Amino acid sequence: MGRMSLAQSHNPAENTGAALELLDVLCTLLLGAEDELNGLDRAIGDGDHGGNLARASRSLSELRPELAELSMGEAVTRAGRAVVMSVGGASGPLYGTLLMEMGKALPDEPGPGDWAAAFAAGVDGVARRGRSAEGDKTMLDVLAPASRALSEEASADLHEALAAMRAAAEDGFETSRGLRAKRGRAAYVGERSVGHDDPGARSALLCVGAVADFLGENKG
Amino acid sequence: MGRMSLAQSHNPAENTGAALELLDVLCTLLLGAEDELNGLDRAIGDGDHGGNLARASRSLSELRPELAELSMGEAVTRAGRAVVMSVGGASGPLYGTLLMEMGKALPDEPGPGDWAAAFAAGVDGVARRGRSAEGDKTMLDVLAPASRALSEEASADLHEALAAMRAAAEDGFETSRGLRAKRGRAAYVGERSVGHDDPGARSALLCVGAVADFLGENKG
Amino acid sequence: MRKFLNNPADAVDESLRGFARCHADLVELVERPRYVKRQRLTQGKTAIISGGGSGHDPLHAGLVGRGMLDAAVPGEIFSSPSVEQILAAAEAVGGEAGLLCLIKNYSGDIMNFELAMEMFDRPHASVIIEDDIGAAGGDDTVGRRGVAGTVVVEKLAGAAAERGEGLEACAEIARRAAAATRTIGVALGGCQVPSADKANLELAPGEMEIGIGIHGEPGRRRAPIAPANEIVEELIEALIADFSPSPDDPLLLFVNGLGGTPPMETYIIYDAAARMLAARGLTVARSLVAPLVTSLEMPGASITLTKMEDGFLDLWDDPVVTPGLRWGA
Amino acid sequence: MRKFLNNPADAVDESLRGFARCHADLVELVERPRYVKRQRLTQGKTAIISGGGSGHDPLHAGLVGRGMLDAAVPGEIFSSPSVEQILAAAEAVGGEAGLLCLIKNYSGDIMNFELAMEMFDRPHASVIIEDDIGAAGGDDTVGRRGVAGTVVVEKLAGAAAERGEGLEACAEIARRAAAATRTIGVALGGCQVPSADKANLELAPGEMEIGIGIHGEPGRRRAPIAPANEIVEELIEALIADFSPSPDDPLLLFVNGLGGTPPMETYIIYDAAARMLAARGLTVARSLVAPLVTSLEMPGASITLTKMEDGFLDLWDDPVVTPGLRWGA
Ligand SMILES: Nc1ncnc2c1ncn2[C@@H]1O[C@H](COP(=O)(O)OP(=O)(O)O)[C@@H](O)[C@H]1O
Ligand SMILES: Nc1ncnc2c1ncn2[C@@H]1O[C@H](COP(=O)(O)OP(=O)(O)O)[C@@H](O)[C@H]1O
Ligand SMILES: [Mg+2]
Ligand SMILES: [Mg+2]
Ligand SMILES: [Mg+2]
Ligand SMILES: [Mg+2]
Repeated sequence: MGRMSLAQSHNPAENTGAALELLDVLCTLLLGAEDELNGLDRAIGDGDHGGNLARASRSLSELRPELAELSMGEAVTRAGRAVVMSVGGASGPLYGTLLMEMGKALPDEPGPGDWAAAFAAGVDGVARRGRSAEGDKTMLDVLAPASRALSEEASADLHEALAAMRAAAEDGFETSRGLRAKRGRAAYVGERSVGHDDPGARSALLCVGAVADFLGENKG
Repeated sequence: MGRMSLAQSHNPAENTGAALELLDVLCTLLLGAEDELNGLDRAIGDGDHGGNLARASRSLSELRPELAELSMGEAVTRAGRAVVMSVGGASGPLYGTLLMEMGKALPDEPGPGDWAAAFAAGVDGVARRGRSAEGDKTMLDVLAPASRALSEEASADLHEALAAMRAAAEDGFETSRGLRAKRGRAAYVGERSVGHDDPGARSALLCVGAVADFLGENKG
Repeated sequence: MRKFLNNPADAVDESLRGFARCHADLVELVERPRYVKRQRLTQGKTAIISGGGSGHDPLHAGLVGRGMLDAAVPGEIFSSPSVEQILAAAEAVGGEAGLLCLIKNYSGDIMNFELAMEMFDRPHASVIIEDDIGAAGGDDTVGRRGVAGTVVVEKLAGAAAERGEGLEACAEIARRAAAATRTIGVALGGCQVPSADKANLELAPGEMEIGIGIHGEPGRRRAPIAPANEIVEELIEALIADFSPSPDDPLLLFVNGLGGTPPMETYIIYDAAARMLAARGLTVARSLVAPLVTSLEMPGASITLTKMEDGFLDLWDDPVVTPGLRWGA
Repeated sequence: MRKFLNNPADAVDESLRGFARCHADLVELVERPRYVKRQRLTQGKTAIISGGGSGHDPLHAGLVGRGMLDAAVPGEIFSSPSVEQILAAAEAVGGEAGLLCLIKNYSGDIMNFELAMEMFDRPHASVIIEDDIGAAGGDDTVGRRGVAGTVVVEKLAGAAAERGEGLEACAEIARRAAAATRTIGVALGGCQVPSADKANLELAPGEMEIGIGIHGEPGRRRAPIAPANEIVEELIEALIADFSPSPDDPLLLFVNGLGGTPPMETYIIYDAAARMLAARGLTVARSLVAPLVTSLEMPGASITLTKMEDGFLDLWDDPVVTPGLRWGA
């Protein structure tokens, strides 16, 4: 029996169960990407983006039992709060805000449209919190187009929607490479950031891809 | 009429007059060697030996009227005191001590033997003041052998004595080049001083040579 | 790397442990979550905290003590502290008299302080410090950076709090001090974050960056290193052009070393700056020359001017007893 | 040269002018001949002067003030002051109560102080400071150098003089303090005298010199830069081997920055040193971490230990109010 998609079940506990599985997938992914992300951040930042997300992953894993008791929205909010609390730097408040705002926007039994709307709310929260916009060479260069694509396709077939989201994230990542950083530590190195991959954009791409895989698999 | 040698006249005023001419010669020489001596000191010291001796020369020139009123011994002592007072660093107290000790040793009407003895007393003073010895790669590598040669030949012909003093100074200078500095700032650079000319040895050589020229000319 | 380090990831912790051990009479380090607070808190006093990335010592931990900060929250090197750290510090020192957060204008700092204050339930206020005119024109991004002027704001607000002023009065002093303060820096070389690949600023030997930020952010102009007088002339011109002090404004002149520049040079800069201000008819009423907001081992310096408005001179002269700044007591 | 300079020949004068202007409440600069003295002298007090080459700020001029020096005599960079300077300073501050000269063990300093004292006709005494064990074994030349331990001797003797002790008592304190003090340094790079061709010490990137002198004199060992703990272990071992402190000796632990090393790193060194001393059962009774005896912009640090004999702890704690060191008042 395949895993349930996050959007399919009308049983909250199952939803949360699947969400926790996705959480595990993301945590494992980010722990595995620690060196890669640190390497990208070493080039134009301070070399800790991988470490920061590894710290986030570890604190989320610790939180797993607690999350299992919560509704979907509460769990996502709670996860965001944990990230915010423990990570520091720039990515802590940003990824934390993404999750907290998503959690607040989620109804008890979210459908695909709800997820798309929640994602959009989360991305809005990131931009507000970061006083930043797409094109600043940050995680937003991936998150914003991905969220837009998901919203546009949310009423269509889930597979198509996920594929569009992934494609938009990849495009955004490629475009971002050529930009000069205007936010975060990479802005300190100015022109030298051009041609480098932004570590936050990369971690966002990894996460968007993993979510698409996970939901696509479960759906299929 | 040729100039009087410092050792020839029985008239103190004439002695002092000739000594002041020698002082002028030495001051002019050292002012002209400022860049060369700074250059040598830049390589293994702090680049100020030429400047220090230029400062000494200027303060001695200012002192000229006062010196003219003094006996030979008093004048040389007074000149040494002026060098000591104004120069600082290592060469100030050392060249100043050389002159002060020479002045103290000079009788009112010095003959060649008295000058040789005074030079020896001055060199002793330098070694005591500097807690240093020939072979430490300093001005003593020139002054000590020059003084020894002069003392040994002092009873012989003045020309020969002066030639011996100059040759000993030159030999000492050549030998010194290959040594490692054990005193003064050059000792800070340790092995790196080997192969370089010591600035104080160079200034001592210049002075010894000029004295030999001056006295030889006046004698001939 | 020309640094005394063990595991680079432990540098901040080890350094703070040494700092706290050395200054145990004045400060106390809490390690988890990490913050530094005064050894003795004054009940009923408006509390002041600041914080931000490490690597700028003595800012901020070295400025904790009587007459200045109640707590400091050090992040990793050049990286904001977490919300957890800020909240813990706030809860440790901020009582019903209220808490003032002094925040340098960097998005990480602002985000983390903002989030922490959203979770903090006692009276509080925040003031953003953005004194750096270095990148003027070239910076389309994040507004002015907060740099050495932070010390001035912390000193003046700290003195007000020590005198027993309330939260709003202290915040108002901090706001006015921040508004009256301008800084511009110059670097003769870069600095190296231990965990990063390269120096934060790539200057060829003999080059300088005018308008440098305290993390090596680009300034307004790169040029061959000029004589000190010319450099200082350019910095003083820029400061005066930016906020036009008048001969009636008593000025604070603060020359700050960036970490790799020794006192001999910062005093040469100070001497030139003081002469140039006097030549323009301006009045240097107070002076400070010290490396207080450093950028790791960066060779460089900054000049800060503050217009000392009503009451500022007295607040400045009030006693301060911290590991990094100490007078009058 | 990565320096803020105008004409290199003017560097010391310009810097001192800035220094004196900035600290006019504490010190006064006399320019010809050059020396720095306290703004207010205490009649009938034993006077203490020190001096030597410049480039080691705040030593010595920055240590003039209450509880420490009465005057300092700065030579050119790394070069002794002249007899005229020393004599002028001696005559300005040394009265019938007597004058104590604290002299670092360099031949230029010794010669010039010696000559000046031969010309000085009031009561006086001199103490030579030679605390540097760095070159142990390798130095067949001039004995131990005087380095960071000078601060300790100046502080303890200065406190004794401030308490009203006579010349001989102050000299005795200085002699005992000098005998009870050992220092060893390490450099991660060289420093450059403005008027010289090359750096004073030629280290390849990634190399360190253990036992470095404060003018870049060679030490005992050159090696690849090691982790801080290993370096500190070697320095602490060397110090302990040299003068065998016992658990009954309360120790002063003083970590001194050499100019180009920022506080983060000196506190890492301090933390390691304090841990290692504790692990050996030794007692750190007092601590000081600051760049007080620098070598221009040299990246490096030194560790000084003093056995705090009877009375030293109280003298150490006595107030000191100087531009470079300040506490207790
Ligand atoms: N103001 C901002 N808005 C959006 N994203 C930002 C902002 N500042 C930084 N980022 C993102 O955060 C990433 C860096 O995260 P991280 O290295 O964990 O934090 P820090 O920069 O504090 O070390 C950047 O690559 C960028 O994508
Ligand atoms: N202890 C000493 N004994 C003899 N000569 C010395 C001693 N120390 C230094 N010198 C001489 O002094 C010279 C340097 O003089 P100078 O550059 O004027 O002084 P400083 O070294 O203080 O800058 C050296 O080249 C050396 O010949
Ligand atoms: Mg980072
Ligand atoms: Mg010299
Ligand atoms: Mg970071
Ligand atoms: Mg010299």
